Amino acid sequence: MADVATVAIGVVQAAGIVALAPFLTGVMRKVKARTQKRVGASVLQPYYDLAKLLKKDEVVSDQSSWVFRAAPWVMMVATVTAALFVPALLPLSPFGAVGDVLVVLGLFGLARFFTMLAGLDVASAFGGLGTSREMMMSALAEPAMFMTIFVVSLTLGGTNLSSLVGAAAQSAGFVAVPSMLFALIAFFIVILAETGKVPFDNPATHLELTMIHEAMVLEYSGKSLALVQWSQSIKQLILLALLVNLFFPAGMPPSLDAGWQVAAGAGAFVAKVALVAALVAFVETRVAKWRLFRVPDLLVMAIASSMIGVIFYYL
Amino acid sequence: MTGLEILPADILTISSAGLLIATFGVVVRRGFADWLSAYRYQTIVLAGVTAVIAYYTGVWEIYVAAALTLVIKAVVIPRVLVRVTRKIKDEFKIEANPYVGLRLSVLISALLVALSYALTQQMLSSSSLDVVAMTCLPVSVSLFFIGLFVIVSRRMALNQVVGLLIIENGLFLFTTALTHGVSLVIEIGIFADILVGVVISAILLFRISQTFDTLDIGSLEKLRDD
Amino acid sequence: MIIGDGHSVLFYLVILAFIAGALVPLAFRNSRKASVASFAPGAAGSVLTIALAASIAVSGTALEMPLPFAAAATEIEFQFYIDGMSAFFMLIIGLVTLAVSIYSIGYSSEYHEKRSIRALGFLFNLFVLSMILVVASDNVFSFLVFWEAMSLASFFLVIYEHESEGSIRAGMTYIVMTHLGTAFILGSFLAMYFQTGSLSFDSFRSPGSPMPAYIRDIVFVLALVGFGTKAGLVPMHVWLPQAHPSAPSNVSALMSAVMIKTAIYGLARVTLDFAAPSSPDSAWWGMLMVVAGSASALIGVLYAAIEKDIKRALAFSSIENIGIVILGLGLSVVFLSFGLQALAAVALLASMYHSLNHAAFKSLLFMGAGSVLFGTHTKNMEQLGGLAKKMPWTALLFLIGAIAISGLPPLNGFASEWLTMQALLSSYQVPNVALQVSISFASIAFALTAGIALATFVRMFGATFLSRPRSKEAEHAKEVPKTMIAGMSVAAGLCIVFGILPFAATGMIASSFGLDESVASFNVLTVPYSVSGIESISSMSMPAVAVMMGAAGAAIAGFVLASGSRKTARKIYSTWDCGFGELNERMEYTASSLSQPIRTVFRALYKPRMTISKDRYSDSNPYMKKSMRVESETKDVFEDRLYAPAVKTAVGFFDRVRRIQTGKVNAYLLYVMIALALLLLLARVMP
Amino acid sequence: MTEMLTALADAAALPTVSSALLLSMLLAPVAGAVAVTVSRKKRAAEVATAASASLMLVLAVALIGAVISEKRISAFGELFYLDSFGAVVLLPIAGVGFISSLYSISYMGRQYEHDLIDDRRIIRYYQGFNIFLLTMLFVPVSNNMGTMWVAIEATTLVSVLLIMLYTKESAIEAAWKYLIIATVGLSFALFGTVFFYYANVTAGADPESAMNWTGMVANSKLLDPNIIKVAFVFVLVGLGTKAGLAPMHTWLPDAHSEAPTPVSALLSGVLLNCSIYGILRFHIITSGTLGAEFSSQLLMLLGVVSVGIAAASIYFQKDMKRMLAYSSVEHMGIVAVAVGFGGFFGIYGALLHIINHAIAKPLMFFASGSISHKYETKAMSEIRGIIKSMPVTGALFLIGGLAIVGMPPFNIFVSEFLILSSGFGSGQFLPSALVMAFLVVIFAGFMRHLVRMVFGSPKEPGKRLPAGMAKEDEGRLAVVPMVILAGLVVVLGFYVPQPLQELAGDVAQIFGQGSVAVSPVEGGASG
Repeated sequence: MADVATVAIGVVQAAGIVALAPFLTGVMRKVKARTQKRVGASVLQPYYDLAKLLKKDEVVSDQSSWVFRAAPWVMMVATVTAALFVPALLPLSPFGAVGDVLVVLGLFGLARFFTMLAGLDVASAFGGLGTSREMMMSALAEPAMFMTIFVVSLTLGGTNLSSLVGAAAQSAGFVAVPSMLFALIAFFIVILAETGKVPFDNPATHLELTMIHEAMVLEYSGKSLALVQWSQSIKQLILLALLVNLFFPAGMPPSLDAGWQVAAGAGAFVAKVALVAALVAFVETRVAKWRLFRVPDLLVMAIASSMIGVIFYYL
Repeated sequence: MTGLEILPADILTISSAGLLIATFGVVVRRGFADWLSAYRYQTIVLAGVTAVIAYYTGVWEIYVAAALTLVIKAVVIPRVLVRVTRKIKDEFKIEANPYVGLRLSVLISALLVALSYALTQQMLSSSSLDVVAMTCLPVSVSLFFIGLFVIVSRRMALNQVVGLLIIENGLFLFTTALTHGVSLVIEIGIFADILVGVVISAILLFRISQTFDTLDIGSLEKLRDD
Repeated sequence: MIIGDGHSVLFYLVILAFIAGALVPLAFRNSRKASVASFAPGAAGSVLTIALAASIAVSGTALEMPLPFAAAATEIEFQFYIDGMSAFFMLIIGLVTLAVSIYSIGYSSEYHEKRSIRALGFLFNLFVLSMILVVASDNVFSFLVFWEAMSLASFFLVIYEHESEGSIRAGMTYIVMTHLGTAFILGSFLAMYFQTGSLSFDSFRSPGSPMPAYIRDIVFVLALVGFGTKAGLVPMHVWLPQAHPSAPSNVSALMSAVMIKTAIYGLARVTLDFAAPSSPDSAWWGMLMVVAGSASALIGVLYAAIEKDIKRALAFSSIENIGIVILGLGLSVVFLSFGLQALAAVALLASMYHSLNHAAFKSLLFMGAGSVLFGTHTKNMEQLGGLAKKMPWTALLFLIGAIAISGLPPLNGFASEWLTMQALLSSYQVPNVALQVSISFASIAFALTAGIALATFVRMFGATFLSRPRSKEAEHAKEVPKTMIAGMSVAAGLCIVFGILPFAATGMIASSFGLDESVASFNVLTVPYSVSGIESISSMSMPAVAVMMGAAGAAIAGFVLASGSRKTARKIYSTWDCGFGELNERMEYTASSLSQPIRTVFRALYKPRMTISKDRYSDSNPYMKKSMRVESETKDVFEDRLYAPAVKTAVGFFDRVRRIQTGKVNAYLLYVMIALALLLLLARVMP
Repeated sequence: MTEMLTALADAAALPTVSSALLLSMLLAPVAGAVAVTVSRKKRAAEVATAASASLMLVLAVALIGAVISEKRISAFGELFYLDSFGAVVLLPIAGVGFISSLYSISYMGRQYEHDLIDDRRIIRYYQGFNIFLLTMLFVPVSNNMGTMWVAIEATTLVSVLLIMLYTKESAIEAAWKYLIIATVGLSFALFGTVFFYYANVTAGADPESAMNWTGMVANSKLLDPNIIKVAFVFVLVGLGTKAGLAPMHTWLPDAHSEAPTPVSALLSGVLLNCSIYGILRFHIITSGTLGAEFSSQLLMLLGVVSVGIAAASIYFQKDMKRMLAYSSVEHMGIVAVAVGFGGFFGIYGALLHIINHAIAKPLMFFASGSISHKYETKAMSEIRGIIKSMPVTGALFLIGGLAIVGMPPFNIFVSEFLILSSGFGSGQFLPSALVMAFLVVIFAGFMRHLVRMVFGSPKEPGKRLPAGMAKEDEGRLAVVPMVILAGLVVVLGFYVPQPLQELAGDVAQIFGQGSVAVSPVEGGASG
């Protein structure tokens, strides 16, 4: 279906996402530290962490089964595969016809499925706690995400990410349709939820009161932990890339004919993503972690918001 | 059907009245023996009426029917009833506490008579009826109704049997008056049925009195759904 | 095109095989022999069924099979006609039965010397046979005969363990509900009969004069209620979570995976074949199905999410999946009403594909649950745990089923849910704002369902197979016999094949339902879009996704291995216990605690009640407790709010009616007279 | 089967032969009764009854064969007359009579062993049994409506005697209620019959033969509609009382449940048909006079009420035999409704239903007789796990019960299907829907009793069960009749034999005489 060049472009773009992901995590941490009046670690710190973890021995719980050992691999495979379908640096994904935005969501679901199982497998109360909370969160985040996509698909046409982003690129800088505005609000909330940010989750602490994601992967170490963290970063980048490319197509090259335009577009993308990441980090410092059973309210708000988007679209 | 034109309506009217009086006799009394004699009287009058009808219609079968009526209903059946109930205690034979009081019963019976006249007028006015029918039909329907009323309103099993017999008489009169006799085979069949029915009910009455130590059907209410 | 003899022979062979499976075991007193004698012919018969159905479905032909004699009169006879639609459902039956028959050989050893295997084999085979004949039937009479025979056989299987009051009660609920449903179905068919004057399906398909709208509406509503009852559509679903778990697990698998599909068959037959919608006036049918379907999906999964009994949870999940199927069917009807043929094809494809997939993974999961029951003798998730180590094969196969049913790539559940989502998204083409908005609300329900389904199966797999065993039974569990593994593997294989190679399913569905094959071109699922000037094509290729996942896995493995400069070791050590000391199974999250947040969020539906009783050391000090006991329960709002009051009212009415039997002979005579008087009055009034 | 029947029919082709057949069929039970009376021995009485009943069955089948080929048979002038409608009613009388005579041997034998009845009563039982059969045989072969009435009244009297066989309080109570109510009801019927006769005479018929059904039907167009209206209502209520149509059914559950079980089977399976048969004969005449509408509507009304009241009573029933009795009320209601619906399917369905009910209900009664012997109770709450304590009887009871509630693949489903088809097909939506709803309630009520009795554990604590109850069925003589009936239940669920289909087609023609709507479109079965 595709010649070698397009395949190569797709693979390179995905590799770019995979490679860039820890950097984005670093940026967010840095911004967060700065807004909290700390110096913070280098933006490259996540790379150092990964490199270190990959070389370390692992400790595995004697209670765990093969599910626990397989889970990080599944997470990583799922997120990396998802990266193949997402237009990031370029306004297209050569594999758009193979996997659309729903496939990306499905792959995230697969990753989450195994994360949750891994949390249960080690027979620790922490794991169960994290899983149980994640069950609730994901159950609500899923419809919010889907409804957002519903609006986006209606407005920009279809679920093929390549053509969605392509359609967005035709607009001037910012998709200024009322329906998209509501979708944007919803999408932003969903991103906070999906990437485990305050007010949903606080990955920085290891307190049972606040943990969700961290509780599930608490038992991981060594290579496995590296894979878990990396896949988490990739997921974060993919979501932000979608946000940026679908809602703020500014600077995106209208066509791929001119090399400089493409390069500029890629640059713009990195800048935009970094900016949004900074925004997310900033939000994280401005709000407090919400009580667990208030979190659904926020997600329901996201659903409602995208629903309003749908209605706006139809009216 | 010859001769009907010259039939003096009086004879029929008077005998019909006699029938009704006998029937009322059943309604107002309490004791079984009184009932039985009222019934016997009623049946004799009925046989007379039948004979009159036979005379005027000239159908010989009706004579036979009249004779049968006299023999079976006025003689045999009362005998049978007396005989089988001889062993039943006397206190069982008295309608002490009917569902409908006696005075009210008379009133209702009167109403039923009126109703039968009204109904027969209504029902049969359109068709051509001879004098016999015109006179006897309302009476027969009254007998029918009063018999039903007796069965429904009384609690002595014996009296229900008598009620049945009154209905039977009403039916007989009805049949004879309306049709001037159906075929004899059927008549005999009907008589046989009645006779056997009375015998069977007498046996049953005896069993009831033996088993339940009463003839009050108020005590026969064990078989029900609740 | 109607095909001939070879297929008829095959059809007779199918019938013979199952009859042999029913009767031959009756000759064996030995349980082991009896089980082989009944399930081996069952497996053979299902292979024949698959062959027959697949050849008809793929070739797009039809097989007509009148029996040589009339049962009672013309049209009161057994008459069979297998077209693509029948063949497709027959294929589902065949595939699942093959897996389940193999599985049953091992599974029935659970009952050896305790219960009659002969009865099990007899009923099992008759059950399957009646399902096959239901979908093959071509007139009202034979449809109903086999439909009720199917209900009856399954009813006896539900009360197979008949000493327990619970299973008798479940069976009663089931048979009464299903009989009520049959009454509606009969009403629906006979309404068509009223119109056409013939009981053959052929006349319904092409009536002499077109059916008037009101008849069609009646037909549809009755069919929806009737088949919906059998399918477990909310709110007629209450029997399903009682009955399916009560049956032996192999039968549960058949009931959940296949039997409720016969109801889908009936519904599809009526809505697409007999009374196919052709004008926007019928759009409300589809909308009703969309609403009922999405409500079922959501409510089913919400109850599945909190259920402790693993088989009951699976039964609730069947309600969910049937909801998704009916949602798809409803969308297809909506689209058809507006003449959107291509979209209708997509929705129908989604619906039927999901039927097929659900058959594969639900049978797998029920068989898995049966294996768990076989190994531990409990189906209460609270008492399970840690089975992944004791029963690794069962765990692996169950996990495949769980992934598939959660709608995750690369397995089959994802593919059909993808199509369903596409159908939902395509509702923008419906030229009616009210419908558009309603469908988008249904989309929320659908997405919520998908989210909760994921949670449900994480919990189910996790609580059953992972962490520590929570009871002695779970601790001493052993792997199940090979035949059971083999049976489950067949179903798991189907999950994988239909996932990775969708064309295996979609191509066949397209040919058997006469759909345009472009919606299901070779392994790429496509749906065209055309929104306000933007033309695009949404597409997805499961094989490619699978290949990419494999490639990504290889790349990652290569990278990780290459990046580690030295060989790393893996140390086995106990789980981190916060320095507390030995962790034990009482400290872990149980199935109930896992679902507690969901229970809290959706408390409006569950009406949870919690009783906490404390035993204190002394009354003066409330803080020192000897022990605490927490009991929580949830209610089924449908049973409490809908069925209980309705049954109570009806029963109260009948109770008053029957009391006319007072025992008083005088009263009885009075009735006779009143009846006479009333009838005379009536006679006067009547012309 | 068909060939055999045709052969028989050929033999009976000569009018004299068929009237001889008819007469000898009537004489068979007479001979039985005489033999019983003469012998005064239990064993001899059993053999004589079984022999006479089997003779009766053979002759009846031959006679029916003759009817199939000749359409109608009359004997002794016009006194006896048997057409295909009568044949359909005759078949269950002979069949169930025979099967019951077999079952009696086992059942009454056991009663005798348990000292529930003595020698004298056994003899009286067999006398009564034979005479009961005789009186019932008279009903379908009478041409004269008066004779028919006499026969029906006679059945009441004989059956009262049979119920009175026991000296139990309940039996006497039931017999009394039965006698009084049935007699009152039948007096209504006679009233109505005389009306019909009168109408026929006034329409110019010869008084000698004006009571004959054949004449009435031939004359039906000329009868006075006003009289016929009233007359039909009287007949309907009167014979309806005997046929167990609600609300005149009140005696039925008492009488049917208190009778000796073989007699219960005859009462429910056969006697009710005779009364329904009478009503339908008048229905045909009435339809001729007034058009089908009038009497059909009334039949439908009573039928629906019967099914409804039976539904309510079955749901709450505690006593096994009473439940079966109410189920008879239901089925008679269904037959009435079916005829009310009319059409080929309606009439055919009604006839088939009469036959099917006559097969399934005796099966149920027989099984319940064996069961209550075993468990020594009729209270359903105390009976559990029949399938374990008496495997064969349990299975047969289950088959019968499923058939009774109209489950396929058993026979009653076929007739109920026909009936509902005719109801919906003729556009009678309300009554059809009501019947269907009530049938679901009956299903629920019946099944909840049936399933609990058949399944479960017989050793449940607190449940009465004779200690050391062996896992065995009653003797062969009890089981064989049930197996025969169950076999028929299953076979007729799949296939209605050709002769029966032919009979049904002929009967539809007979109903057609009275201009009961018989749609030609559907009438394809008679060939």
